[in-house]
Formats: sequence, structure tokens, C-alpha cells
Amino acid sequence: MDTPRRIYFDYAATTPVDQRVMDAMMPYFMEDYGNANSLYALGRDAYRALEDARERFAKGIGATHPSEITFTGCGTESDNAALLGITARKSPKGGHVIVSKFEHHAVLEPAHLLEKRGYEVTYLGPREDGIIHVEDMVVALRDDTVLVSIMHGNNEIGTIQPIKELAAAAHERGALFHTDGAQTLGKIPFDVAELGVDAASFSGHKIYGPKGVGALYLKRGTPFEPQILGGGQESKKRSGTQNVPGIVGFAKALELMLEDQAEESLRLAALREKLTNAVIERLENTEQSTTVDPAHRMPNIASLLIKGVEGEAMLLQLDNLGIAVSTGSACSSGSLEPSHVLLSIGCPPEIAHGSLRVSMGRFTTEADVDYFLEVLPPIVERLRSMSPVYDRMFGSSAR
Amino acid sequence: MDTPRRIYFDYAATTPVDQRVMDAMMPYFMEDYGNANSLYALGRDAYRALEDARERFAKGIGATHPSEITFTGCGTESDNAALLGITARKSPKGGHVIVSKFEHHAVLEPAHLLEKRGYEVTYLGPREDGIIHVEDMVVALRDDTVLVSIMHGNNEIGTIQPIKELAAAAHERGALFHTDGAQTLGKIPFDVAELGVDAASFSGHKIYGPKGVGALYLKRGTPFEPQILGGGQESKKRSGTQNVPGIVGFAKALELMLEDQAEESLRLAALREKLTNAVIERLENTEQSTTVDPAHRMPNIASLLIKGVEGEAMLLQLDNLGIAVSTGSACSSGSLEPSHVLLSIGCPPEIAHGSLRVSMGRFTTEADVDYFLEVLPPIVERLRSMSPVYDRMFGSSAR
Amino acid sequence: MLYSDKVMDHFNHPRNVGVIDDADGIGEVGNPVCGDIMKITLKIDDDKIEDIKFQTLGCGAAIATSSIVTEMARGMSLKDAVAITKKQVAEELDGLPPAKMHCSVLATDGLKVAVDDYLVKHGREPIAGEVKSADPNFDPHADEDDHDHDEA
Amino acid sequence: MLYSDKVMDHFNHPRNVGVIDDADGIGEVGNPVCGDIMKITLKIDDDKIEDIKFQTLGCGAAIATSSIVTEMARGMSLKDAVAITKKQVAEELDGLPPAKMHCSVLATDGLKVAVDDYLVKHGREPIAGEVKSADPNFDPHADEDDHDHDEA
Ligand SMILES: Cc1ncc(COP(=O)(O)O)c(C=O)c1O
Ligand SMILES: Cc1ncc(COP(=O)(O)O)c(C=O)c1O
Repeated sequence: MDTPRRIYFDYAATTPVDQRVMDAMMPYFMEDYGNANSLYALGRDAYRALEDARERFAKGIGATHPSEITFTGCGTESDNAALLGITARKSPKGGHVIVSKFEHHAVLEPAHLLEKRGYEVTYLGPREDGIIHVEDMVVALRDDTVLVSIMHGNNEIGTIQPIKELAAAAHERGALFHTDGAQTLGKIPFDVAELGVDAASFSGHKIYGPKGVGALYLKRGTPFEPQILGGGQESKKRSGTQNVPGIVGFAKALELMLEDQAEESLRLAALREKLTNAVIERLENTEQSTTVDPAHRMPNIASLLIKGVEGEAMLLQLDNLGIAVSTGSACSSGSLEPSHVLLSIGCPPEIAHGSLRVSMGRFTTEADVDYFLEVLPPIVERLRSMSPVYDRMFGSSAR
Repeated sequence: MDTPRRIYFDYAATTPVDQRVMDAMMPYFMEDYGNANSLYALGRDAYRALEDARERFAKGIGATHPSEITFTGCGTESDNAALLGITARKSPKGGHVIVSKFEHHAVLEPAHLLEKRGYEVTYLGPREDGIIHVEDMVVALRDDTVLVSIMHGNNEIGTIQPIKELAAAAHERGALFHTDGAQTLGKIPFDVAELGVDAASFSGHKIYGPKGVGALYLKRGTPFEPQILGGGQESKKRSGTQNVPGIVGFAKALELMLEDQAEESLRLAALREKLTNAVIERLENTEQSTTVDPAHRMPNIASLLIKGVEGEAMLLQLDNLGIAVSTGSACSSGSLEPSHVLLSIGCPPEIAHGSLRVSMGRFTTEADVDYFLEVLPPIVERLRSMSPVYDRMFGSSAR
Repeated sequence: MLYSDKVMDHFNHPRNVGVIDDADGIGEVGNPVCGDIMKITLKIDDDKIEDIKFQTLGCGAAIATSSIVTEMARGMSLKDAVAITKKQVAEELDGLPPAKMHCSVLATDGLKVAVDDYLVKHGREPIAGEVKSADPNFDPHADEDDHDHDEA
Repeated sequence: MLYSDKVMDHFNHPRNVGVIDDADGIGEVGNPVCGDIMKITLKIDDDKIEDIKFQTLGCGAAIATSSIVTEMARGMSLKDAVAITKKQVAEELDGLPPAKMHCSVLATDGLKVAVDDYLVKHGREPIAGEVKSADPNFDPHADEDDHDHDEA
């Protein structure tokens, strides 16, 4: 082998910038570099580019008006702003908030902060199928529920929540509804009007846009207290000189995603099914982290539990062969607990340590999947053979 | 004239990305696009680039350790985080904070928020010379003063504050000291050890780096409560997938600034003096916004008061001739009050409306200055001739 | 914030700039402390605006709205002239940025004050109603009376 | 987070993997709930470690520290072997990322438990002191005794 193969299977973590996105951004670094808030020609050009991007982004998510889009510094900032900004304006003295147990930390951490500030927070569990069920949320809703935040697509197990139904049920009790759309934007239909949400968060680098830019949809009239304060940019909703190239790139990236969303999601779902089925077939003691039907899964994320191995070791061995994947193992994050997502769906910690997330994207080919299927089994077998407890724990159970 | 001349005199607002910065960033968009928190090779490459940039940035500002640098989404975010993050950890129940009256809104607005949260805030005025004097700060300091935030270089009038002396005096009373270095970084010496500050804020796009990236220096041991919460990136001080290209570009931009800082600041100061003196000589009723000596001025900012004209009108007329400048006129910002900076140094509103900031930079030439000096007088004279009150207000006074 | 082409045209080439020396009506409104001040002088014949000129200290929108209002009012009856609304002025300019809408008030107010100035001088009832006229405290170099438009 | 080249070398090419069938001392520490578990088997002669093998379920650092500790301990006296510190293990690997320092405890603990196992079996006083041995509740398929290392 001359050049080692390099296969990227971690599109859910980040994506390369698409060449066409890069081309769209380029003029705004060195030529049309103006501050969008300046009145002279260079500033007006930047302003026009910014507002054009806002319009296209708004259109891409089905927003009624461009002013409903606030550009931010990243998906995390958008999530933080949604939770803290909406509660601070709607119910500054406290109240009840619901978030799901398997939200991204960008939602969970501000939820913890809200608790410190005197709000009550319900952490709503998914069922074993990896889905947040409307009936469960309805039970958790209270008269003083201010805000519900439930993610659209889960970044680890790839399940899709019934946002439309959840949002409607929340509204029925007078609560506002936010969804974290970082993983689903552009990959499956995401239309704020259709979903009926009041707020939604997005991140540029998940869809072949640049890092360092995010977006927050706030439906007109949604109460919101800005979280980054200063010069009053973004209609006072987010201060700081706007990252014009990043924002232009983000809008372009979204348009590209939408261009072939239907075909691409079918293509990826087929690859996901092939990969998942083959792994389970070829490797004993291996299963999907949830058995929910494919209709409720994101097309691009395969979430596997490889029992009796530790995720980081598997990841590093795959990396030796040029394959980039991710794991919910605690050891990969330096924490003691494995992925809170897997624990939330009832996966025991000793199994969660061996989780493998294979996430695919624009440049994934069937050959990549084949190569993965070729190299994974020997790696797993070798690691299992090095384990002092594999036979004891799993040896008899699955044969 | 074939191509109209285009002269940029608003470097204090934003700068073009330098070609060498662009080159440094390019590999991280489409090739080394990994998430710096991922364990596989692509992630490790990004991590290395990130930590290398952090080290170089730390060195560039004289920080003792790279971990003292937290990268953020913009200068505004850094300022917000410094004010809110330090107070929240050091004195969560309230206390006394001092900021100057002519801080950027990115500092003033969080100061207002602190007031709402029960802190007492002293807004310390500069003297007429446009400088915050140590003696004045000493009078304002109290036993319960938690934090003082005074900017290094003022973005409108270009005065440089005696940060070293201010910080030392604050420390003597047990207060922490933050400075907003967005305008001075790279332009005049900025060494956190020499200045003795506990925290400092910076913005990438002010020094030929990209928009959408900022930095916050926090001296080791400085109490700090993170303001953007989530996955725990940046040693838990700022969550969100790091903008690797932006950060790499920012570090490169700083290095380039430092390479020729001494010569460049002399070159620009000479241009500034030439421009200022010539404008005052050629146009009646015109003066600098402060008479402080050049040693206390940033080399690149000329701040002029052109009496009897309104700043936006002047700006747009200059723009017609291809010249981009800025003004502290209220009308340029859509607010009713003209620049709080000019008001803070005792400039009457009717004069402040006619302020003109000419800020120069890497690509400014003497020919640019000459062209400006050629076109400004007729513009001012025409606008003054259109004013119903110019003769009445200024006609006799300055002849 | 963007100005329409028409605003920029009127800003760059303002119509009817100046002062009518033997004006029949004079209106001065605004306040230099707020950044804009406008003066309108009228020549009136048979309750019609025969000639109109303006001077304005102010931003792009202030100058453009002043300019357009002189074009709109020329030839109008006094009654029609004072009925011009700020919305009409903005529309005539193909719109104004929201933050600049207040500038169109300056222009219509100046016109109203000038018309009433004419009527009052001729012993007639003012028809424009209350408007904020120029702040009498703005001019440090002038006598108190200098800028009282009723007597200018 | 970056592993040193030496960590990666020991992770990719772990030394002394396996189980000594007729081991004199056996140590099993860690807990699959926490993600890592390590078993060390020793062949001991004249209070010296003649042979040493390990098995580890765990992350890269867990495997590498297991591997290096077997190399360090081989040929050592029992007294010296139990004195190996986690710091020495980390240093021998050219450092460990801070978040992974706990892994080096696993390796030294495994060694200590194995040495004491040998001593106790031979009616002697243990010398390693208290260490956390494998959690007896981790194995749903085994009898309680199966994984009590004292009797394995
Ligand atoms: C579901 C979800 N929400 C939020 C984020 C945060 O996005 P960013 O890292 O761009 O801040 C991510 C990705 O990391 C994500 O997967
Ligand atoms: C002094 C000062 N502080 C803070 C900022 C804010 O930086 P940014 O717009 O990059 O957030 C700026 C520039 O706008 C500035 O000049």
C-alpha cells in the first residue's frame, strides 16, 4: 500500500468544507471584507451578502421571515442562547423546563445552569427504542412549564424525535418549544413551519459549511433575551462583528444539502443498513444500540454495540488502518461515565463502553463500507482475545 | 477615471484577511478538517494545529502558559465572558465593578447586566485628554471592588490607557483587572506580563485575521465561570467545536503583526500626524477630538471633529469618492445619542455629530492620505454651505 | 442599513437647496444636539407654493427627505402641503431604513412650520397644528431671538 | 488529547499478552462498568518475577500501561515490583494525557494484587497494601466465586 487509505466515518462530528462552499466564501476574506455594519460601499456589500445569506437560510428551513434567523458563533452557542435567552425573557423568576435526557451537552449544561438559577428542570427519558414519546412528555408538562427542548436527531444513536407532535403537545400546555437541529439540518426534511417549533439551533460545520458559525431560529414574537451583548448586531439578538464569509458559507452549505437531500438520504440509508447488518452478521455479541425501525433513524448514522471491547481501543485500531469513527466510551472523553445517551436508553455501562458510531456523508462510498467490514472483525476479535473477561461475560451467551 | 479609487480608512472597524493568513488557514477547511476533539489521526492533526496556534498566540502576548488562552467566537464574546465569567466565579452574590465610560459596548452592556444582577457598577470617566487616569480610578476603588475593566486602546479616539499602572493600583485594593485589547493587539506592544493584567480580550478580524474568532487571556488562577456551556472544549472554559482554521489564522495574523510592529507603528503614526495636521490647517473649525500628545495615541487612528457637518453625510460623500471612513454620529448608528466615547470626554453632542475617524493599516499609503486631503475640504465646505446654521454657529468664531 | 437609489440620488443631488431671500414663510425645525436641523423658505402666491428652498444639516436621509419634500410641495396648495405625511415622503423615496424614519418627520415638520409662519404673519389661523420647532438653545453664538423662526 | 509514540507502540504491539497457565500469583483489578479491567499472572521464583503476562479490557492507555508494567516488572524482586508507582509507569511511557493518568493505577494495582495473591497463598504477609480489586458484581454469567482472584 503506497498511500494509506483514509476513510472518514465521523461526519456527525464534523465535515470537510465543500469546495462550492469554499468558493462562495472566498470573496469575503480578502476582497469584500467590509464590516456589515459600516455605511460605505464595502460595508454595504458585506451587509447585502449577509442579508442575502440570511434570506436563503430562512428559506432553507421554511422560516417566514429572514429576521427570524440569528447567526451565532457555533451550534453550542445557539443551544445555550435558546435555553437561557428564552427562559430569561419569558419567565425570569424561574419556572419549569423540560429537556430530554439524551440532549447534547450544549443543551444539558445550560439546563443545569437553569436549575442553579432556581428553575425546575425535568430530564425526560427516551424509551428503549431511543425515541422521546409524546405521551411521556405530556405527563411531564405542567402549567408552569416555560420551555421544552428536545433534539430532532440524536447525534449518537441517530434516532429522530417526533418534533411536530411534541411541539404541538407543548404548545397545548402553553410551553414554548425548542429543538436542536444540528444533526438533522439538511439531512432530512427540516421545516420550522411544518414542525411548528418556536426555536431551533444549527451548526455550520455539520453540513460541509465552516466551523465557527451557527444559527438560531427564533419564530417571530418568541421572547428572547440576548446572551452576547455589545454593539447590537443581528437585530440586537447577538452582538459581535458578523462573520460574513462563515455566514455566506453556511447558507450555501444548506442550499447544497437541500439540492439532493432525497436521493442522498436514500443512498446513505442503504449504506447504513448494509454496514449494520453485515457487522451484526459477521461479529458475535454485536447489536444496534436501538431496534427502532429505519423510518425513525437518521440515514447517515449507524450506532453499534460491540460487546466485550472498549470503544477507544477499537477506534484507535481502526485509525491505524485509516478509518475514522467515534465511540461513546467514557475513556474517549476522559470522563468516568460512558455516553449519557446510551445510558439513557437503558444500555448498561459495560456495554456502552463498546459503542461504535459510524456516521456517513457526502463522500462516503460503498467501497468505504466494504473496507470497514473487512477490517473491523479481526480488530474486534483481537481485542476480545486480549480481554480477561470476554469469555466469562459473553463467551457462552450468544453462541 | 476608469476604476474608481477605493481607499480603506476603517481598519479599526475590520481588516482584510492577509494573504499569508489565508494560506495558513486553507489546509484546515477541506483537508485537515478534523474535529480537534476526535482521537483518530485527522482529529489529532486538528488538535495539534489548535494547540500549536494556542502556543504561538500565548507567546505573542507574553502569556506564561498556552492554557491561559481561550479561543472564542469574537471579541465581543471575550469581553462578555471576562466581565460575566470572572464576577460570577469570584463574587457570585454581587459586589462592585469599575468600567470606564468609554468602553466598547461589548464591555458596557455586560456591565449593565451586572447592575441588573445586583452588582454595583462605577462608570469611570476619562479626563478631557481622553485618558483614564490612575488617580481617578484609585478614588473609585472600594474594598469590595471585584473587577476593573479598562480598555487598552480606545477604538474611537485612539487614546492609550496606562494599563500597567491601572492594573497595579487595582491589585493593590484586591480587585482583578481586565483590559479590552481588541484595538491594540499587534499594533503597539501588548504583553500581559508587562501589563500585569488578569484577563484580556482580543478579536481576530482587527489584525488581518478572520472574522468569527476571538481570544480571551485568563491568567492562571483567575476565577472564571464559563459562559458558553456544553462539550467542555477549551479546557471547559468555552464549549463548542473549535474553529480550527479561524484559530490558526488568528495566531498567524498575530505573528505577522509582531514581525514589523515597531516600523509599522512609526510609519502609521507619521501618516496620522500628516493627515491630522493637514486637515486642521486646511479646514476651519476643525480639531482633534483630544489634544493628548502623540505618545498616548494609537499610531493608526486619527479622530477629528469637523464642526458644523453631520458625520454620516460626510461619510457618504467620501464614500462616493471611494473613501471608507467612520463617524461617531448618532445618525450612523440609528441611535439618538452620538458616540458615548466623545460625550465621555466632554465633547458637546452637536460637535460629536461631526466626528470623523480615519483609521489606517497595513495597506495604507501616503498617496491615500494625499487623496483624502484633496477631497475632504470641498465635501465639508459644500455640506457646511447647505447647513441652515453653520454661519450662525461657527461662522464668526473661528475666523 | 441600506438607502434606496432614490435616497442616494436626492442626497447626492439635492433639489432646491438654498434660501429664498424675500421668503413669505420660513420654517426651521430640528436641533443640532440631535444632529439634524432643517430650514424651509417659501414663496407663496394665492395660497399656492410658488417656490420652495431648503437648507439642512443632517444625515443622508435628512438631506434626501428635505430635497424630496421640496419637490413634492412645489405647486401645491398650502392645505395639501401641510397634509403631506412622513409615510408619503418615505414612499416617494422608495422607502427609508427603519432607523431613519424619523428623518422624514423633519421634512414634513419644516414644511408645516413654514406654511403656518406665512399664515400667522398674515393674521390668519395656522392650519398645520403642533410641531416641534427648532430648539432655541442650540446656538451658543446667537442672540435668543435670532433663531426664533416666527420672527426671523 | 495525544498519546506519546511510546504509548502507541505499546498499544499497537503490547508485550506479554496472555495468561500463564500455572501462575504463582494472579491479580485482577478494575471493573467493566468503569470500562477497564486487567488481569496479571506471575511466575515467581525466589521472590523474583520470572515471567509475567497480562490481559486487559480497556482503552489505549489501559493496554499500554499494562504492557509497559509487565516489561518493568519482569526480573524484579517482589518488593521492588509493588513499589512501582503510577508516576513511574507514566514516565516510562513518555507521559500520559492528564485524563488518562488513572489508567496507570490499573497497571500498578494489578501487579500489587498479583504479588500479594502469591504471598497470601504461601501463608505470608501481603506487602502491597490496600488496592481496589475487581468488582465482584460485574459478571452476570459467572458464579460468585469465579472471579474472586484469591481463589481463581
Ligand atoms: C446535536 C448537537 N447539538 C449541538 C452540537 C454543538 O455544535 P458545535 O460543536 O458546532 O457548537 C452538536 C455537535 O457537536 C450536536 O451534534
Ligand atoms: C475595543 C473593541 N472591543 C471589542 C470589539 C468587538 O469585537 P467583535 O466585533 O469582533 O466582537 C471591538 C470591535 O468591534 C472593539 O473595537
